[in-house]
Amino acid sequence: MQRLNREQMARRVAQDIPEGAYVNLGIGLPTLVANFLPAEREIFLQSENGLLGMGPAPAPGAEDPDLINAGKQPVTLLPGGSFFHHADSFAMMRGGHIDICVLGAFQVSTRGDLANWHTGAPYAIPAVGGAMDLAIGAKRTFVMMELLTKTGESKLVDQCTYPITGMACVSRIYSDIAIFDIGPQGASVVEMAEGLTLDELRALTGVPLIAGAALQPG
Amino acid sequence: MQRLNREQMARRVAQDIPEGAYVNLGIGLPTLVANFLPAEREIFLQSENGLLGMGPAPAPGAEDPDLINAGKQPVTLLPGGSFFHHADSFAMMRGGHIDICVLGAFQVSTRGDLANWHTGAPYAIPAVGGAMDLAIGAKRTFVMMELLTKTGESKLVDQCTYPITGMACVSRIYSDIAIFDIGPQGASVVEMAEGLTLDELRALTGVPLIAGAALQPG
Amino acid sequence: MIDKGVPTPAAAVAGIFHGASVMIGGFGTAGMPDQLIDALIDQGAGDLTIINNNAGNGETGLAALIAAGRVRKIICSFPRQSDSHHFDARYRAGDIELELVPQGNLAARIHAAGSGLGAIFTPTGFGTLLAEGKETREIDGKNYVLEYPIHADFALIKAEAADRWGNLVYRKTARNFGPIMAMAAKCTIAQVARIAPLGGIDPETIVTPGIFVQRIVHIASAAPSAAQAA
Amino acid sequence: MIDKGVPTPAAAVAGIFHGASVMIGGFGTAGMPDQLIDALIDQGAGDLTIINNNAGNGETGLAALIAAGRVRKIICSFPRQSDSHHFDARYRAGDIELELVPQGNLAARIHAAGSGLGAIFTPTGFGTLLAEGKETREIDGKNYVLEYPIHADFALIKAEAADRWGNLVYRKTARNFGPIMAMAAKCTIAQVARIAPLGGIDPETIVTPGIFVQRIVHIASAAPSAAQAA
Repeated sequence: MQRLNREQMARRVAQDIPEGAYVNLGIGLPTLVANFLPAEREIFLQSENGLLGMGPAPAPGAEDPDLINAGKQPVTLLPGGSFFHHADSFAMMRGGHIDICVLGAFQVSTRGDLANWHTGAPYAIPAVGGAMDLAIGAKRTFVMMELLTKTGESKLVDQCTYPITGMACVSRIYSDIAIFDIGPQGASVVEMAEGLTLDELRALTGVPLIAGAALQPG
Repeated sequence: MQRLNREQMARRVAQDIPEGAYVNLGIGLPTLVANFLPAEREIFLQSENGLLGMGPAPAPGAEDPDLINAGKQPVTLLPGGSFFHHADSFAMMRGGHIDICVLGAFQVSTRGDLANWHTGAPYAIPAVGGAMDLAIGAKRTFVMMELLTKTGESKLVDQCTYPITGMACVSRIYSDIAIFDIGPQGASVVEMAEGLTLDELRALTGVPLIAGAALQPG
Repeated sequence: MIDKGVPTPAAAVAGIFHGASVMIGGFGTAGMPDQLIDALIDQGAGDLTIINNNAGNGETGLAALIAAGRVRKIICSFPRQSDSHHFDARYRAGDIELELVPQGNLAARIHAAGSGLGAIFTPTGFGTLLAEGKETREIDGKNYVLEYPIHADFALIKAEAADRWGNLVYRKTARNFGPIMAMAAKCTIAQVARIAPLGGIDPETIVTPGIFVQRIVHIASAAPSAAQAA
Repeated sequence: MIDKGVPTPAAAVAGIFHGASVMIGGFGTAGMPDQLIDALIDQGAGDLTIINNNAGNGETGLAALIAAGRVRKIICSFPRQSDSHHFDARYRAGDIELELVPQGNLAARIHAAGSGLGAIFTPTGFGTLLAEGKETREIDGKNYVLEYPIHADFALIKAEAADRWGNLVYRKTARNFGPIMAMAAKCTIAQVARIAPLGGIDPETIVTPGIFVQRIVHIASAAPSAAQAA
């Protein structure tokens, strides 16, 4: 089985983002997607701290402490970009104006519940940021994650055991091993790593999986 | 008895508007107040169609169809004025940021209910505009009106018979015959036309009236 | 390359369907997108629900749309004006349904729709005829009425300038309902007096980011200078 | 003549009382009004309820206010950061109460306060720990949580320029919570990098009209160019 590395996962997500899409890339792994958006497509990146039309990182020395993304990293603004306040920014999100939001996850359930904000550990100081707004606001929420934990447990689960971020909000999962669509029937497999069979994937995840259209014999 | 005419009423209201106040002047009689604001006081006029720092009417020929007040008359903007959209404008009002709103009225009750939007006549097409927002939004709502109808009935009443615009929202009434404060105890008389007695005023209005502090023998 | 510009008002209003809900910007005539309304009349869609502050003035714009019999229902704050005779006649004849909304609640409900809220408790209208039958609640000693968002299929608005991404700036009090209607409609169509190059509008001054705008059409004759000369 | 300018940060924070609720602008350090916070630390008010997106970074600003033991409660979305050790220590010791609010609900609740709404139904957080015990409702097939406005006695914000009427413009993403906190506080205090003459800010570009601002103080050292050089 040929797993995708982080860059390959980001490249794969980028492929599916069409020209003209309004997209919010979450902190961490999803931020990598920006590096692989095809230069010939105009795609609008939103950052929930108040900018639309976010450009790449500035050249060293050209950082501006007043021009940062949601991860508090210095960024740039493209011509045609705009600034706005936090209520307007989250109105974009909550009001369904963002086409695609890409988020990391601890767990996703087969009905699309997302857990990515809190491990639930008793000593942890909880912090949510914009995660809950991002999870439920966009027209489509993509999750990017490695399918298995370091100890081999599936992060695609029947029922999240971590506290959830949003209910039934994930529409697609991009992982290192497979891509899943989440719908009313549960999780269906869109693509799999080369050399993997659907039964092997079922064994890895331990959840019911539907064979997606592309996997069906023609 | 020496009744005030419309200009004298407007001048009297203007006297009570302090420097630095944010003020909305309703359509009709209240609009006159702007003509009598002392030039040495900086007072901020808001118009609910999206401007703050409204100036006087433009010179003939200098009208701009995109620069109008809530009564759809051409106006000007003072240096330091600003434009904003309707939600922000009514947030100023409903959020309690306007110090004084001056409105006309069909009737005001002694507990401060205001009726100024609808005669209730069955054939009338109702129209409310911003009246209900203005009535309840400002820190203080002043009413300007002639105290009696053309047929001699008091517009200061025990209970409004016209459909109300807002409940317990009027704090002061400026009329041609007297000025009233409205408080938890009801209507108290602040000033009266020269030559009028409190008992005569009670007879004119037919409602209980308290003698205000300025009317008390020293 | 994304260019939200369309060549004509007719192209701008394409797809507005029979029975659609249509927000129309403007307060009186300031900010009223006359050329888009004219194109909508020519286009022929009827049975429309219109959301506007008023119900048309005189013979043009929204008044003409009403006169043409295309409006089934109107949601507005101030229908009755000295020259609103087309609305008046159809309303008295029972041909048009009227939902009368206090102006600030109209703005707040449109804003709530654009912001994805399910409902809001607003103090305006409490205890009045316009709150009859509505849920109310006392919160921290003050009374509120529960009001629901107003969404629309389309918004027709007028702005001063746009770039090809649909970023908008407005002119003076013609701004009024434009920015919030743009947020609340599935498809927002703006007629603009000027097309700026991308990056030609200072990003600090953009009032409506392009995410809220789907189509723009350049109407040179809508320039305020022309209106002033008229 | 109205001039909302005050000469020093100390004068700007005068009157902030023991037990006050204080909104503090900024997202991380962008838009954080450092000099106003320093002045508040010097001024001595304690038992404060602070509303901010975060809970302080490093050793300055809000972190220093927390380290000085002045904060009783914090309402924020993202307290835990790599350098939030002052908050972490006091929170673990039980010295600070935390109300954790999703960032968009934080913005919407502040905006609701400034707009005079009594409560809002928001979809964010439904079905999560952060909605436990809260009223919920299904509206048009979607689930919402009832959230209440967040008001404050004072707001400390940072802007780029002001005129003597208190009109404000901001700089890039330092805008963040400034405009809505200005609306939601009884007394809004802005530190600005530049004072413009009255009329010197284009009225079309004013982000926060002066009605929402009570005091301004000029902090030359807060200019972004200086910050960049630091």
